[in-house]
Amino acid sequence: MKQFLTRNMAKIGPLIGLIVIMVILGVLSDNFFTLSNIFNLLRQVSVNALIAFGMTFVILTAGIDLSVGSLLALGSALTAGLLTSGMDPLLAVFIGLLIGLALGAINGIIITKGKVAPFIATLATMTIFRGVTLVYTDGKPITGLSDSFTFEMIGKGYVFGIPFPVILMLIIFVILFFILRNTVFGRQVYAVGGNEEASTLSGIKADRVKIWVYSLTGMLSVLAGIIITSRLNSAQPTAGSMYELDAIAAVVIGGTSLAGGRGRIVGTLIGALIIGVIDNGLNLLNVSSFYQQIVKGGVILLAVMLDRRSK
Amino acid sequence: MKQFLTRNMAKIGPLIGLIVIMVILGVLSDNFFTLSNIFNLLRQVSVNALIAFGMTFVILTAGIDLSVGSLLALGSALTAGLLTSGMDPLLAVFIGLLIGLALGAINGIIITKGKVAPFIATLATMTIFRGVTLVYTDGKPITGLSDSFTFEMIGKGYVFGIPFPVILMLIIFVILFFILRNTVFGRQVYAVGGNEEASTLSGIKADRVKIWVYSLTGMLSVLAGIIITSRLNSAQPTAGSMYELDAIAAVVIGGTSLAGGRGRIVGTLIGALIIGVIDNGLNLLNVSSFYQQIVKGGVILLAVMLDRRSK
Amino acid sequence: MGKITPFIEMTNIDKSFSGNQVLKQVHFAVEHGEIHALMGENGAGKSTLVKVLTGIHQKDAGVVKVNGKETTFTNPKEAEEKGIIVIHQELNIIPHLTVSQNMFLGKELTYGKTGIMNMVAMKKQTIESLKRLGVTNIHPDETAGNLSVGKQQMIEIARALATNAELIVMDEPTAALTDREIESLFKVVDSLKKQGVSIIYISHRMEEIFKICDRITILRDGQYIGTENIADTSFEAIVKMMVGRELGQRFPERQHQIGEVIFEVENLERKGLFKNISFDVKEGEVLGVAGLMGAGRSEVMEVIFGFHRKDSGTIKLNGENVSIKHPRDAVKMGIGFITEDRKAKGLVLEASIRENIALTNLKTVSNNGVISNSKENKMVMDLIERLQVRATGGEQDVKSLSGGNQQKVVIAKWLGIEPKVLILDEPTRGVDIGAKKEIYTIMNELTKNGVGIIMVSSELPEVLGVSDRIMVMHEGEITAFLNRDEANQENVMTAATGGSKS
Amino acid sequence: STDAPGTSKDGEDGDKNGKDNNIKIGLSVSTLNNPFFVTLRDGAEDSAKEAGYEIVTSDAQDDPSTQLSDIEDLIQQGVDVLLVNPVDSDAVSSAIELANDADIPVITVDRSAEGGEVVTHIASDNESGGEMAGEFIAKQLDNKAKLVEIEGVSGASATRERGKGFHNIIDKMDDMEVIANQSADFDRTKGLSVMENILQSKGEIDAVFAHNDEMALGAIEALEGKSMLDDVVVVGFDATDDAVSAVEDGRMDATIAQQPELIGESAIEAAGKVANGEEVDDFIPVDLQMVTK
Ligand SMILES: Nc1ncnc2c1ncn2[C@@H]1O[C@H](COP(=O)(O)OP(=O)(O)OP(=O)(O)O)[C@@H](O)[C@H]1O
Ligand SMILES: Nc1ncnc2c1ncn2[C@@H]1O[C@H](COP(=O)(O)OP(=O)(O)OP(=O)(O)O)[C@@H](O)[C@H]1O
Ligand SMILES: [Mg+2]
Ligand SMILES: [Mg+2]
Repeated sequence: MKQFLTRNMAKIGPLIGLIVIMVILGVLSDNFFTLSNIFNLLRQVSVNALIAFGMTFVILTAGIDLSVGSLLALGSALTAGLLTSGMDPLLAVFIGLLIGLALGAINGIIITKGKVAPFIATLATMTIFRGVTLVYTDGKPITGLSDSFTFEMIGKGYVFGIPFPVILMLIIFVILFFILRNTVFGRQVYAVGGNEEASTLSGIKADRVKIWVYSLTGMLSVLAGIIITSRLNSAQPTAGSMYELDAIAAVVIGGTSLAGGRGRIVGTLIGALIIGVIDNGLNLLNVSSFYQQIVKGGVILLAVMLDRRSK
Repeated sequence: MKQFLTRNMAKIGPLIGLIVIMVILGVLSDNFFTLSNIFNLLRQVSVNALIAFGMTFVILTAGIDLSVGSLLALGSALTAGLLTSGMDPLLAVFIGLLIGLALGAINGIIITKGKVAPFIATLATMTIFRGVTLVYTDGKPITGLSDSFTFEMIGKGYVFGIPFPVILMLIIFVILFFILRNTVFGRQVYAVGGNEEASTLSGIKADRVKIWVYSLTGMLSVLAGIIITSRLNSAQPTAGSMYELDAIAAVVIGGTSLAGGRGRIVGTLIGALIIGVIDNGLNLLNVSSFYQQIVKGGVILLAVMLDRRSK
Repeated sequence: MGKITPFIEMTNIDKSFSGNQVLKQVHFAVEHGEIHALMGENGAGKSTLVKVLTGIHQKDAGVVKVNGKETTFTNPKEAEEKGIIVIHQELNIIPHLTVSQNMFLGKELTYGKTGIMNMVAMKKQTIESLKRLGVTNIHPDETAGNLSVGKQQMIEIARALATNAELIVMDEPTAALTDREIESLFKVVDSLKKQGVSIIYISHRMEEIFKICDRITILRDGQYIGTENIADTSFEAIVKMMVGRELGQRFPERQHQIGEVIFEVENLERKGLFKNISFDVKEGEVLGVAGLMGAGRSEVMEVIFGFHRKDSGTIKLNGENVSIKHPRDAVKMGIGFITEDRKAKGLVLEASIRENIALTNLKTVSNNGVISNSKENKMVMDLIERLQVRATGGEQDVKSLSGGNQQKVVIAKWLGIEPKVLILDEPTRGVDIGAKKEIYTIMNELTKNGVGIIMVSSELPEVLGVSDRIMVMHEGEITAFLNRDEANQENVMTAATGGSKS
Repeated sequence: STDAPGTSKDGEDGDKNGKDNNIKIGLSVSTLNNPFFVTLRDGAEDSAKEAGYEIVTSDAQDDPSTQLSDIEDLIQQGVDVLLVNPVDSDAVSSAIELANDADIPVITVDRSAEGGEVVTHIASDNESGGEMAGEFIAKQLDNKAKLVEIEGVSGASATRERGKGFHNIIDKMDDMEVIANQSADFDRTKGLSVMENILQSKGEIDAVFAHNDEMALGAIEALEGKSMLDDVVVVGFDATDDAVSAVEDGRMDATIAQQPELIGESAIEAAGKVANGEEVDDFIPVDLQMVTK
């Protein structure tokens, strides 16, 4: 019984943090708990959440991916390039996602076959992807994309009054939640992160699992990038810089261990919400941007420390 | 004999990388191997090297410090504040270094006593330190520092024709090399990173070792910041952003394992030189800055992979 | 022993970990110059008691007296200053440091109080300390992590002996050693005793207890059961105190038919580690593999299983050549491998029993890549029951299990694949006597069903008691095959130390 | 022309008609992560090519100490003239002094330097650009408005200078009230989300001034999403291609053109003159332009 309690405490730790922050913001700002702000907030969160979902898989295998932001920029720029060339938007998006998959796979291959530590491998590809993006775009935004309803829908659309990116995020969340919890692949992700040698000796191809995990993250990053592109109706060469930090923070605040093998994607969703709520709340309260950084750092620390306590 | 060879191969791996890069650059650019460019290069390297020296200690304990850049900015701003208030430059620098020590200790305490993973703890303090810097400087550079010879010396001076920052870097290198190799503290750093539990059982106070290591890094970062401040004769609130990445890259290129417990500070010096040489060389060759990022990322990957091979 | 006050006296010790009481009113006393055995099943609380004594854990209640004076250590360093030193059960080697660096960790020799180390002196003393243990083949500059577990253990022992200890606690020091090292260890223990040093000796190996100990204290489920003079007690009596019932014969009755050859290895070689390895295993047979530490037995098994690359050689299953490039290939063919290092290579410690068992059986418990909870639970619960794993259920983390039960989980995960060939590397290392017998019983059941078993073991009585045939290795080569009836302690040892092929 | 090693190209086809086309120009740009400076560089590179000059560019990535290193590297390459687009006016002084020591003439571009000797300064001034934005908004809304200011990277000089100019005007007027000022790091995506969040809490907004066009374009998306774009005056800064077409489409009301291409061209022209020993004015203004429909 006691064990049951402590176990579930650990699970709801981040949730309590989120609720506390939301209540505080609700008290401080009348506008916080309006339906329109909640949707607005969720739409903003969706970008970081999608990247952080992928990052959860990566971190569960005891890896890390610093390249997500540059990968996002490169993927979006290439997708935008396809769109301006007049390609059918759905096809362009599909190819864009495949490009994301391939770029992620490059990360995975460097890490597994090249035996480079994930931190340094993705640090290098972060620089490389950004460079390629700048070369491809010549440092300028790509505009004049499709006016097609389909493409506008992705970032700006609503379904039953709910922003489309939010729906996208939730659908993908459910799929990934299911994968991690109920599939062989999900089990392998946890096992490889928990003990790579033992997993290999149990007949799991750890390298393959890792390559998939980075590929997934690449694809989700580009999806996030396409949402941004659709919302801005342009692809920015500088898009996504520093996104890796928010994504990693979401994962860790959500209780996933950087050492791998332990964590849950629900936590990541909550972690992304915590970060999104802080950003949104500080804007609503018109806190000076200098102080915003202090508050944000402080809240992240607090959230993580509270979570540690409750374990 | 064979063991001896492989052992020393591993040690000279990065050095070979450095030599290869230097030879290539020497062939491609007439200006590369001039004495004045070498000193110029070394002076540029000194800032990253000093930070990376501290980072080596941190990484040897299996930690990481993402806050070095912000810490550098905060420490330099506070030192500049002291200077503008008319304090004796030497005293101001001394107090600045102590401030760096204290800020680093804060990192160490959050990590050890707060039981927060180094990555996330220093990610948070990175944001917080930057915020505090902006608040303190009101987002403006601090100028009108000391005209004293002493303070100018630190960044701009020469001794026997050698730039003072280079001399500073070498002296500190020798001291830290000795500490890591020949002192009990150095041994404890390796031990804590190699196996924290076993170290604790051997009576090593792992927490104390870690706090010292982050403090050292804090102090060295501020020293690097003071060099920049002296060279620019002003302290910038945005100074040092992204410096953590170059410092970590230098350490890892130098063969120190991110998992802790293994590595050498000579490697870090070589790693910092490799990065500096790439930056300098690409500038000399007038490679477009977009391509520079691609080349730099590629060379880092290559250096790390070559090093893995030679082991 | 002549003094009246014992060196160590612990009374009414209580200790709980997050509500789970591990020590209940335990008494324990050690005289000067005695060798005192501490025994009990896995999880009985032996290591915890020692950790309470040396200040790694703080007791909840009770009194600890050292030389008659009440004392509480708050960290192991304090205990060391009072002459109490521990050789811990889990290896405490820092893998990337060298042998001499490990030897002097936490007590580096310095030039005065400078904090600057005298490395020459440390290396010299390292060589001397190792020599005292009869070890001459370990260089002080070697990286400790590259040494075999046995050598690492010798370093730890040497490290403890190098201090001027009055009491040395040895928590299963011989689990990773083979007979020759154990011999030299016992010689040293003997001379220490003559110098008046006390020793607390923890082991699951009954022979050792009778050979060197003066007295024995037994714990069961964290409770103090009793203290006896070794001279006045017997094997059976101790076992009964430990497990609370008669255990019967040590090795269960074998009743099985040996059939056709199912698994063959021919001329297997991995350069620098082993060569000319040829052997076969028949259905229902247990092939024991004996040898000294570092003989290369584990390496052979890991290569067979596809964990490392082979340089040459063929492997046949049911008479057909098979190619095993990755453990996955081996698993698919029905070959199971229980590694010698269960914590590093056998288990995902942070995961539950269920997840660990499922790991080798993901295909069986899933449909189209989706795991069926009912299939998984059924399989896991069946195996837990079959192996009598003592746990609160399938959801308990394996980390919190005692060594013996962890080992059963490793075995369970391989029984799930219904193996045709099962390789067991040191299957009973650190496992208590009751659990050992249970493991032998499982092996019996498997062979009865026609499974071929390869068992690597460094415990001679076990090799002799369980195997149908014994293969002996020495420095990467096979030196002998002995049948059950012709094998004895002597000829196995001769072959293991490089004696001629019989 | 300098004593730095490696300059060996003098001679031969040199002094024809007293004009030396064999000129090597160094250009240190503050950042190329911003289309404005990319355009500036393009302008400079194109006109250098036309004139037959050799040009070497480096990107300081908005870091003053990187800029110092860049300039050191340029000096090593023996450039004849140094064009510096400072990351920071104060911090650049040491770099300029280094060039002075090496007898390389220095021209500052777009942002001035506080120290060192500079032959000429070519710019349109950020601060007066900010003032123009303030004046434009005030005029559009009859000196009475609720304003949102979207700031650039905290602590960056463009943020300070543009903000300062804007406030020079706004703070004097009683009915012009800045109801929210938030940083969006010069980034379009952040401009979007920051504006969205501001819109959640402030219902009534009359005008938005963003410290660059990227953020302004992001803010426009946010306003459009709320169907408020027609009622709000949006002013950006830089006149990037995107912004200019947004102004043409009537989505943006104005942007301050610093004419980066022209700045680049003028810089090369001046550099050519300086290298040939001709006199140049010590300030070459490039007009700011208010781009409106
Ligand atoms: N740090 C800890 N936290 C929680 N439980 C613990 C801890 N250390 C030990 N235990 C539990 O205490 C009990 C006794 O463990 P201990 O290690 O003392 O057993 P042992 O007698 O040494 O067994 P073995 O023969 O397997 O070494 C076990 O149930 C174990 O799971
Ligand atoms: N990771 C490693 N790095 C270097 N050498 C190793 C490593 N693992 C094993 N060895 C060496 O390979 C040889 C064979 O070791 P192996 O573990 O296979 O022997 P073993 O007969 O199983 O002995 P043990 O009883 O110690 O396990 C030994 O000399 C050992 O030191
Ligand atoms: Mg134990
Ligand atoms: Mg072995």
